[in-house]
Amino acid sequence: MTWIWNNSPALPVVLLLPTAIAIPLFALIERRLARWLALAVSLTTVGLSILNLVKALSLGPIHYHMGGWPPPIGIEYVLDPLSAFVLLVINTIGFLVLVHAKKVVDREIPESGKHVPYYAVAVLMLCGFNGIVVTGDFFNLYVWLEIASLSLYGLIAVGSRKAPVAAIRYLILGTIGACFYLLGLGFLFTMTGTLNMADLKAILPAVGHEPAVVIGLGLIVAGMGLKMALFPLHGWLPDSYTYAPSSSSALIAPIGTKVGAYVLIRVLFFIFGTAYVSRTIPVTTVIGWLAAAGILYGSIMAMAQTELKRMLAYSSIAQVGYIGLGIGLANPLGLIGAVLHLMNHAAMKALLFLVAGNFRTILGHSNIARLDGSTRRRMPWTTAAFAVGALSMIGIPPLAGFFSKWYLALGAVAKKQWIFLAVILLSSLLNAVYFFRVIERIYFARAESSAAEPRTEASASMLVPVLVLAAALIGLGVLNAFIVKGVIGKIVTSAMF
Amino acid sequence: MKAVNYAVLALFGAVLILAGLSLPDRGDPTAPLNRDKSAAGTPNAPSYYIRNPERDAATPNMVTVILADYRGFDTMGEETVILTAGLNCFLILRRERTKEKRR
Amino acid sequence: MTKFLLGHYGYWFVFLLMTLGFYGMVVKKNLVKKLIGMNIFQVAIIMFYLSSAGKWKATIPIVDPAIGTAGTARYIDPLQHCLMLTAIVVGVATSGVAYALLITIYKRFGTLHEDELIERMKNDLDME
Amino acid sequence: MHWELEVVLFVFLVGAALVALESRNLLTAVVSLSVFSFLSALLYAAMGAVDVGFTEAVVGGGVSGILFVVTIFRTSRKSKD
Amino acid sequence: MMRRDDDAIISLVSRTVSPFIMIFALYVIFHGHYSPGGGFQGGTMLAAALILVRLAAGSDLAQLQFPRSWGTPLGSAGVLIYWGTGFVSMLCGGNFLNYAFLPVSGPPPHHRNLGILFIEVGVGLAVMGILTAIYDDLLEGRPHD
Repeated sequence: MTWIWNNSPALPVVLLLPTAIAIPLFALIERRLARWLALAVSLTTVGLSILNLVKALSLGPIHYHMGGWPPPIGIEYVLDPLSAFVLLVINTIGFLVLVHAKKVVDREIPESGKHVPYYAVAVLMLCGFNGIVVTGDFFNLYVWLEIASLSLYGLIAVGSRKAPVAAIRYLILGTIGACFYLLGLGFLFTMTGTLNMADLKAILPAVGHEPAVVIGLGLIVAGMGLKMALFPLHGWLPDSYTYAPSSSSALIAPIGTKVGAYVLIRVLFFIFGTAYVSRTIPVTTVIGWLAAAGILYGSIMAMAQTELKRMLAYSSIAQVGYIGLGIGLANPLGLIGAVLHLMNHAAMKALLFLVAGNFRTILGHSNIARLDGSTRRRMPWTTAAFAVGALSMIGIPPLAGFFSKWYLALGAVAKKQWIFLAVILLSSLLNAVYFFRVIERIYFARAESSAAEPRTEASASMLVPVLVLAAALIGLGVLNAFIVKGVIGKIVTSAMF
Repeated sequence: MKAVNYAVLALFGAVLILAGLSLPDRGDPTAPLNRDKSAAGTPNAPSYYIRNPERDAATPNMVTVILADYRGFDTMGEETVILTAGLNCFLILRRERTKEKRR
Repeated sequence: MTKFLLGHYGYWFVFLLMTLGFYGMVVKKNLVKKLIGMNIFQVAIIMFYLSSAGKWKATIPIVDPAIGTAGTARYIDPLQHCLMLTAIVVGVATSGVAYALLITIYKRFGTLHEDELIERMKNDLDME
Repeated sequence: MHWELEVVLFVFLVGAALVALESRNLLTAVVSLSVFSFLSALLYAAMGAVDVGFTEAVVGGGVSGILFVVTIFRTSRKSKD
Repeated sequence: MMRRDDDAIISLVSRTVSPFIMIFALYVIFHGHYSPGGGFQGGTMLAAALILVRLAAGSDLAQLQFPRSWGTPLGSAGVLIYWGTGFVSMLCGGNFLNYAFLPVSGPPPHHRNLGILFIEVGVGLAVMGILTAIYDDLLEGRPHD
């Protein structure tokens, strides 16, 4: 027990990696073991992240030295409230999606020989994201970022016929992003001589005025903007989400973009400090305006789509914009909004993409125009969960989505940014328009065939994660004050305001 | 569209040149990289790496020691990257051989 | 002036190569050309790190008993070398996945030119 | 570090990169990319990074080039730009 | 590759050179402590030697030397060696990858020296296996069959 307690910061990564290797090897014995291994390890990481969150909240930041070398010399893992919180969000969503994945993978990946490496790559992706979140070293972050991105390309590419094209476009843009990150890191490293985050933070005041440092920060922000699909850099997102298998989209949409947002928050508010990024050089202002433009663009484009998954993809651009907006406000309320929305959007988008996966598996399509009352009668639980998710996206009060928007709006008021406030309100309206279009078709459109169709609800493995997420949206909304005070409040106080 | 691309390219080049002007001279032993202590007074990692590999690991090749010991976790990540690439090629390209034979 | 030129000429060449690679990635329409640009970009970044690591009148980072390890000015910084070894591997891995994707795309659509690819994707009947 | 050697190699590198990017025949482009990698390996060695130079020579000039050529053979050899 | 003409000289030279490349690769891996080189370079050279035979003699004949199905398992084994070295030191009370806690005799620098050797071997295996596997995967499903 004490062994687990001592090594808990490193254990998620350390356990995920050999499982990814073991999956193909054990699958030689029994094919079905692959999925069970993936489930077991991701459940373990959920447990470990809960332990880590408790530890980080009660003991303060925990430093774990890899190889026993102290920070400027070796690599350290840092668990502070922010990283522990994001770790828990990522692992929980990953576990729920993996539970759901079985039927979707069976249906949407035709060659059965690919199921085993699919699970292995999915576990590797989780491993990469865990590494990004916990590491306290810039170069180590780059390595895990590459692992996660490479796995994402593969997960997208096994989808429909057009998926490889989307994947290679993502690969090229993603590599540009990674190269920007590495180049910006090179500038920072040449100016300061350290790769450790805490060390860099201590050295920055001495060299912060140099153009090379400013441009290094700009390049890192641009690279991470590409990874999180901030507005003008979102080109890869719609196609990737649409053509990927539904389980991949449900993994990427909630987790992939959020990690980019996490790195931005970490770099801007925890290393460079708010005063530097909002007054010395106006990085956050630029991010805020781009995010506002992205919210409007994503919402308007989402209204024009007829395919559920593509609509959700454009909606993702808008929702990532909310996080960007919270970063752009650069005040405590805005940061609360951004971190809260990071969690809420992860849950909402996972739920909606899983529902899209259910539609595809049971109905064989996810075209909005072909959904109607018979869909509701055939799949009552799935459609109910969809309604909960959609209402939460719009921001109906008791549901989780309302509260992050509420804090963002409060932040905009505190900063006297009336345009941002207007953007938040307007986009809620647009959200309502495009989600009510779907809800209207499901609940109020008359079925084309009046014959009573048998109820063909999705099987338990597909239904339970959806229902859990729907319940979580309600629960997160109700417990919102508790989460904000207990967890996010500590995150905000540890940021440099 | 083409004009936008070239504009991005020009912007990128200009930004790089601007940054390059303020970089320290190459090969200067007093550059921030090469000092014993950083501006904040913390020990500077490269000079530690030069001084101590023989004492710590009985190995004269500094790069090997950094690669495998001081920053060994990076290298494990690197191996994982290669493994990911291999599994991805497996996932994308490989077809099942047993099935083909049966056909 | 001479000191500045001698201390910075490497950076200008490296930035030129970087811009060339970036040009290949954003302007060229053929996917293979984009990958070539990507390779050049990555090599240029590696060169950037290595040029910042060098020291005049210093030797390679392997402990030489004749010099000893007291003076750090006699050895080139080993840290960047180690980082760049990792970066090279990452580059190879990325290219490997990209090659696999290229082959799949060519098998399905018969072209690697981006405009033609978009055209053929539009005409593709698979509506998913 | 010897700046005379480095300048010569840099000039060759820019030339190889231009050929790789502008050639219409993709095989030429890929071979030129291998040349680029090999020259850069020489440059790394000239900068004192022997380990990196070694790796780049083996990877960039060897295996990566072979994989790229295989890809070219499996796809098409002509390019429009 | 595509259509292949059997050329005696190419076949002879590649078959003769390949073992020497392998020997040199092993030297590079095991001598990485004292000279430039190490697991990654050596592993890539091993892969290059295997790919050379595949290029010259054809993929089907080269199966006799290194079967296609070995690539990924060997690569996984390499990564497992690396991870195992770290994990054993973790089990013996140190942090992950802290070779000073490896259960071998001698003073700590000696432990670290040995730990570095283990992981270099792991890296070499991993790189060799996986690069060869990538080459085989790229050639899988040739256009003419």
